[in-house]
Amino acid sequence: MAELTYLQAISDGLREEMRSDERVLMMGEDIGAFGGAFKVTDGFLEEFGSDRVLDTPLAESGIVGTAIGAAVVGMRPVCEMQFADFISCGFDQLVNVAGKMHYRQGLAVPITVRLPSGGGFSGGPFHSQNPEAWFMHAPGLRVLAPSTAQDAKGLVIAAIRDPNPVCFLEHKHLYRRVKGDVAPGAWETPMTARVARSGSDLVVIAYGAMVHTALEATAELDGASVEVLDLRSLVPLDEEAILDSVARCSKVVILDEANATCACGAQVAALIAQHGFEDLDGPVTRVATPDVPIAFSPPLERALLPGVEAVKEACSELLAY
Amino acid sequence: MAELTYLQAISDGLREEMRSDERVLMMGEDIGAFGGAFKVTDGFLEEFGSDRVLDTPLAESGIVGTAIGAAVVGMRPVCEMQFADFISCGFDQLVNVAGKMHYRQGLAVPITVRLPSGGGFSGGPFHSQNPEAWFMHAPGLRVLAPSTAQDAKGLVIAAIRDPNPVCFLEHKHLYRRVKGDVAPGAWETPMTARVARSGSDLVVIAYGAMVHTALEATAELDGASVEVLDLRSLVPLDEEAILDSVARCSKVVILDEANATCACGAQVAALIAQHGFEDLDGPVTRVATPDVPIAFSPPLERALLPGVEAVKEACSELLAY
Amino acid sequence: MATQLARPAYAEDLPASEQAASQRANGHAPQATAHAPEATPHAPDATPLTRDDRIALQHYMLLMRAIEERAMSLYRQGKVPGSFYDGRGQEAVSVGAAFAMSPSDRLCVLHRDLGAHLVRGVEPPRVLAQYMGRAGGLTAGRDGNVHFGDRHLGCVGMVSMLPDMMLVATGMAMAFKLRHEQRCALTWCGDGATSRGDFHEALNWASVQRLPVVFVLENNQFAYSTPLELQFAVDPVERAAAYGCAGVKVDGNDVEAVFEATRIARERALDGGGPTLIEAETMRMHGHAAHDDMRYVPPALLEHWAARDPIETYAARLEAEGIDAAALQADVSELVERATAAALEMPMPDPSMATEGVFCEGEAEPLGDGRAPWSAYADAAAPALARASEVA
Amino acid sequence: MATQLARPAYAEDLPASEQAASQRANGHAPQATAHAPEATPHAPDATPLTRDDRIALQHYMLLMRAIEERAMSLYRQGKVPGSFYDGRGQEAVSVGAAFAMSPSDRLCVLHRDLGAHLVRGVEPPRVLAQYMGRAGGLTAGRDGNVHFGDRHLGCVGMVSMLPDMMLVATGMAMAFKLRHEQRCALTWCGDGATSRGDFHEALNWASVQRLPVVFVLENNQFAYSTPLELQFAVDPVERAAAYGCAGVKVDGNDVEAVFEATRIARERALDGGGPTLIEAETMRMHGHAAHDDMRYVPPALLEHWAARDPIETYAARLEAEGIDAAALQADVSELVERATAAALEMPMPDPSMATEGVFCEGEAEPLGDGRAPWSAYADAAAPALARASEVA
Ligand SMILES: Cc1ncc(C[n+]2csc(CCOP(=O)(O)OP(=O)(O)O)c2C)c(N)n1
Ligand SMILES: Cc1ncc(C[n+]2csc(CCOP(=O)(O)OP(=O)(O)O)c2C)c(N)n1
Ligand SMILES: [Mg+2]
Ligand SMILES: [Mg+2]
Repeated sequence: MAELTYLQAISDGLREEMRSDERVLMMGEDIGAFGGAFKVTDGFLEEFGSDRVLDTPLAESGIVGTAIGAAVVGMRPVCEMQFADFISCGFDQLVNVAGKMHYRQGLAVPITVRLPSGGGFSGGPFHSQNPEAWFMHAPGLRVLAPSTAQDAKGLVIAAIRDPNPVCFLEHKHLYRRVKGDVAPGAWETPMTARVARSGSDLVVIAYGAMVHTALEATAELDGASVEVLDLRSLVPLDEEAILDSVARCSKVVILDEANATCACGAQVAALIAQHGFEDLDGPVTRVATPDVPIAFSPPLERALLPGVEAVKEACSELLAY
Repeated sequence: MAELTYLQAISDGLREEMRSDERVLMMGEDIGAFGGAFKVTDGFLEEFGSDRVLDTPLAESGIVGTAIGAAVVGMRPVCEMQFADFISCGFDQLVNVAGKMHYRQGLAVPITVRLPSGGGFSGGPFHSQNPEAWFMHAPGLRVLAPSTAQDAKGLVIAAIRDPNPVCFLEHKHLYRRVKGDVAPGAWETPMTARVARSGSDLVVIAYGAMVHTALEATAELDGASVEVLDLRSLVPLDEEAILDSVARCSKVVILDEANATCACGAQVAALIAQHGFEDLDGPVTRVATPDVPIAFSPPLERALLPGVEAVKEACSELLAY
Repeated sequence: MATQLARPAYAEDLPASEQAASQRANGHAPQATAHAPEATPHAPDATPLTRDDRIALQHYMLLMRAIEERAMSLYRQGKVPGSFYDGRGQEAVSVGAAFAMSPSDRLCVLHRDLGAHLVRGVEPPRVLAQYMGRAGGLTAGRDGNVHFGDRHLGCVGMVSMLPDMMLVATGMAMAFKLRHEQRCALTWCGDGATSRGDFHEALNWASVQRLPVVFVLENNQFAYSTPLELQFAVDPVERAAAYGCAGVKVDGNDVEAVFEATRIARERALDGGGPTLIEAETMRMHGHAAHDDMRYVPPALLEHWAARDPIETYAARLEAEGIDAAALQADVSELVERATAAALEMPMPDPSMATEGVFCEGEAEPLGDGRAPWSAYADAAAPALARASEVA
Repeated sequence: MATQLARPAYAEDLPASEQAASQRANGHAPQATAHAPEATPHAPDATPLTRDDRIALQHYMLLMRAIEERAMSLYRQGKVPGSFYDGRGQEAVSVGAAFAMSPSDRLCVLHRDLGAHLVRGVEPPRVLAQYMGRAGGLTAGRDGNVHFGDRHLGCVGMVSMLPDMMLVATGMAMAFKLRHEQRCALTWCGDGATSRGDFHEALNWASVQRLPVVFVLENNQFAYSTPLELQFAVDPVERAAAYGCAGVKVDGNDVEAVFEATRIARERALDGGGPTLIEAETMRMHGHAAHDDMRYVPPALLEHWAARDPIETYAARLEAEGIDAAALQADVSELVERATAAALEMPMPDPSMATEGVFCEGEAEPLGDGRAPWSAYADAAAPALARASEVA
């Protein structure tokens, strides 16, 4: 076991797969010579060569589209968007070509699209987005969003091995802030939810960076026993785990860093309101970023992103319900 | 009052605005000489000339991007996507340039993007989509989705006059199937919900083509008094009207033609589960298209899209709860 | 230093054809003569077409037209849901280009290119079933019209968004190059589709990386109702050079000219010479789709092109060589009648299948090889045909 | 028949400058001499730059560099959140191009083009406040770095997605042409950004419709770490002709060469000659952003370009003409110190403003005119300056 940052864990997972499976290749802007904007693929060019670590032109549709082509003839491309935000420029290839291929013609598209996402460091409106709900709403795409170093490694390996297109959301704000013991070798984390802390009075459901916000906010909360459920995988969504937590806790707060409307949290809330209705002892409470672009200046950004205080407040209020 | 189809009503609204406001122009593929794939702008080229009715190259990013440019220097462009599905090719310009412009620099982007959407006529996976949730999840975009001829006219006029980017979802399956008395002249429909039928035992919340499915399914339902709420506007979402219906009816079925996950219906359900919780006498029930591309062949397509029977069943079950 | 990909370990997981290709690239003897033309990828420069090849070219063009005509009448009878798109007048472009491709090449086939599917070995009844949304169609009713590709025959079905497949073909070529395989990708693209960003991203990318890919620009004078002059100010084939891509223009109504241009482009691709943009000038002789009466097309333009019908002109050429073109037509008519009867007997899909298969749940199944009827590939044709018949 | 747009009714709703432009286009006398250069849009062909113009060019280049240097030190002190991007070495491209534009022209300014903002009249304290995310910055803390544009000065702030603004500029030009206004749109674009589809869609569209737009391709040898040869196989200026667009290449480190190329391109645009792609060859002398140590750049390349520093070479030229370049530098240093002090006094934004203004709730406010310091626009400068000072 080595202690790795979330970022190192992703690199480690990618490297394992590059070493063990020559079908795997990396593509993206500045991922080779520079090692990637965040240095996730640092050293890859040296180890694996420019055939398998491709510095591409600045063209996101090109990256996703050519990855699809390579995938259907037997490769396992891993594409990096320099920031998740730029997937808007490759959106069509992702949702229409990759997402619908298997349903339409039984042809699998084993690509992984790495999406450095999320805010919290003054990235501004174009370097802070959490686009996962767009993918969740597009049939045929898997969507993963780890919160820990361990899961980041295990899920990136699972993503590469999955025969389907996978959107892998790696939260930039966790890259160097989060560390953990990570097992060596190649292994997969299942695409299911994980109880990050078990409890019985209330459950906070979150994923990505918000798991840490949830844990911090509820570490001590009026002596209540608060469960934190880390979704890890958004598609498939572990409905059973969600409903199970709700059944045990009866109160639920759903936390989203994405803009609130039609976010993942909305889907989770809708699921609970329909299938967990009888277990509920209070309103299905959401905490999320309002429908506003993510501002650059720290006081504005802090006002937008869900923080520890907001989560505490929501939990306290619901506990008191 | 003239009886117009939904399609004629849209044409009528567009024509009124073209006549009364020379800032308004039409752009899109085949909208001029051909009058548009659905003939919505038939005769416009003859009446308004090729300066204001632009047959564009086949380039959706170009259509949206140049419309933005024209809008910020004083025009009011109305862009037609030949099918709503093709917005994926202009997605970046829409969500990043248009949607965030006013927040970032106080510059309004009065464009209307017309999106012939929806299935029901064997359009297959690329001519049947309901992409509205993608827009709802992108801050700064208004999203309208009329269900009647009257509202189609009034909302298209409201869209053009609104200083913000508006996604106008016109349901293709309503174009010629739905008719109604439409007042002449230029007038706006407010961006609020409309009670399509009032009732007290249960409310079905829908928009677009699904309003008609809701009305048909609940016309006679075990003698129950079923309200149908037609959202009309998805952004802004008329939360007050939704919560009001729920307060009065206590039971709610939310109907979506879009793929279920993270759809508009998920947002409405989440809203109710949080803010209408105390009024609920049963689970917040959703009926939607499963997360599957819309199949071409009639029996498959029928199996996917929510039909009258499915709505009836959901309502009956909830009424019996 | 960089890992050498001299003998990729993953080659074991590839289907037979992809293995063979990899092995050839690595100096292993090809299995028997299954891919002989690729072992000697340079076909003779002069008159590479035999008499039988010529018959085959005409056969596929006739078959495309006959199927589309039959489908149009099925459409009018209400048996084809949605709309119906055909490629009348463009038969030479799809047949000529596909005819130059080897079994292990990969094709992304466009909406006016039924001929290419037929060349690759798709059975006519399945095409008609596809149009009618039947269970036996190539997408089992999930997609319609020519939005299909038979993955068992090395084809990837197009998406509607044009020209997205240019990037997919570019990506295939990227894999071929990376694996040092002697294979080529090909796709078609319309004149209208040249205006979209993906056209640019594909041409630029393929040129920068000198990828073995061929783009056939099917210039049929219109994009729906939009004429060329509203689409571009300069013929897009002129752009090829500015990307660093070979560019050639051919008579798209001359099936041998299209074949020859494609054959040369493919050789260039396999030789490491990078991509080629072939512009085939032709005419869409029908409306954009069945509902379109084409009143925006000047009648004189239609007349001009009608006189250059690719099938009729080729028939005259064949007749001059002593081939009975009328007999070919008769064979095809009969074949299509049988195919129609077979298709009409196929059931509609079972509604319970509607939600199946969104995700791949098991192992990813690879693309298979297509048929390659050109005589230069003669030995390769047999296994591909066999595989084609496995499909149904 | 088509409605004639001889005197657009909507002109009444336009701001003064847009009205004036419309009126001119329709034969109405311009208001006083407010836009004299546009009434006579053809500036003299020979030596259009006066001694004062040359001083101004150097002033703006020096100002850009000084502000960016100061900002970099503020960044190191932790006063600039996020990262910091500058345009060192590229001052001539942004200043030279912007200097050719008239008040009523419209600009979409890119991330290495601070000089263009300064030419248009943006006040230095607001720029520094922008970098630091202060309330007094041009976006009031909503966006950072050079992601801004002062709409009161005829500028639209870029989005990060490159080169999206090329389409926005094309759309502006579309409106100018439609309204028969003698105005031009201009935007910059990087060498890396040429690979994206929007580059293609913009050039094609502008060429088909012969729009009055100028694209300045800022070829600074790198896109982040990516060198030109991984971006394109052929210099993208070669593509201009294949779109039907004028294409010229200039020394991007020669501010007068950039100015002159832009001036000519603008004239062409106003004359109905359509768009121009100007490639300005230059070098990004700093890393992509503050965190980038540029170890991927060959030192010899940096040395080559360091010897051609746009400011130093221009200073030598000015000195030869008897202009005291050192004094200009001193003025600028002082100006920037004052600006920094002013910016540092500005408060951070009020968190309660974070959710305000996502939608425009009232009437859409039009873009205002920018400053145009070139002497040929002398009479036009006054109102623009006045408007600029209204902004704060
Ligand atoms: C991105 C995109 N936008 C719009 C359409 C709708 N559409 C279908 S075919 C067509 C015209 C295509 O013209 P062209 O590329 O010349 O091909 P052709 O049909 O003439 O073979 C259009 C606009 C589309 N398929 N894809
Ligand atoms: C569509 C898009 N993808 C990725 C990025 C991330 N990115 C920011 S700047 C940059 C390099 C841009 O290079 P170039 O266009 O040459 O402009 P330069 O920075 O050299 O002026 C990249 C890749 C982006 N801004 N936009
Ligand atoms: Mg065409
Ligand atoms: Mg650059």
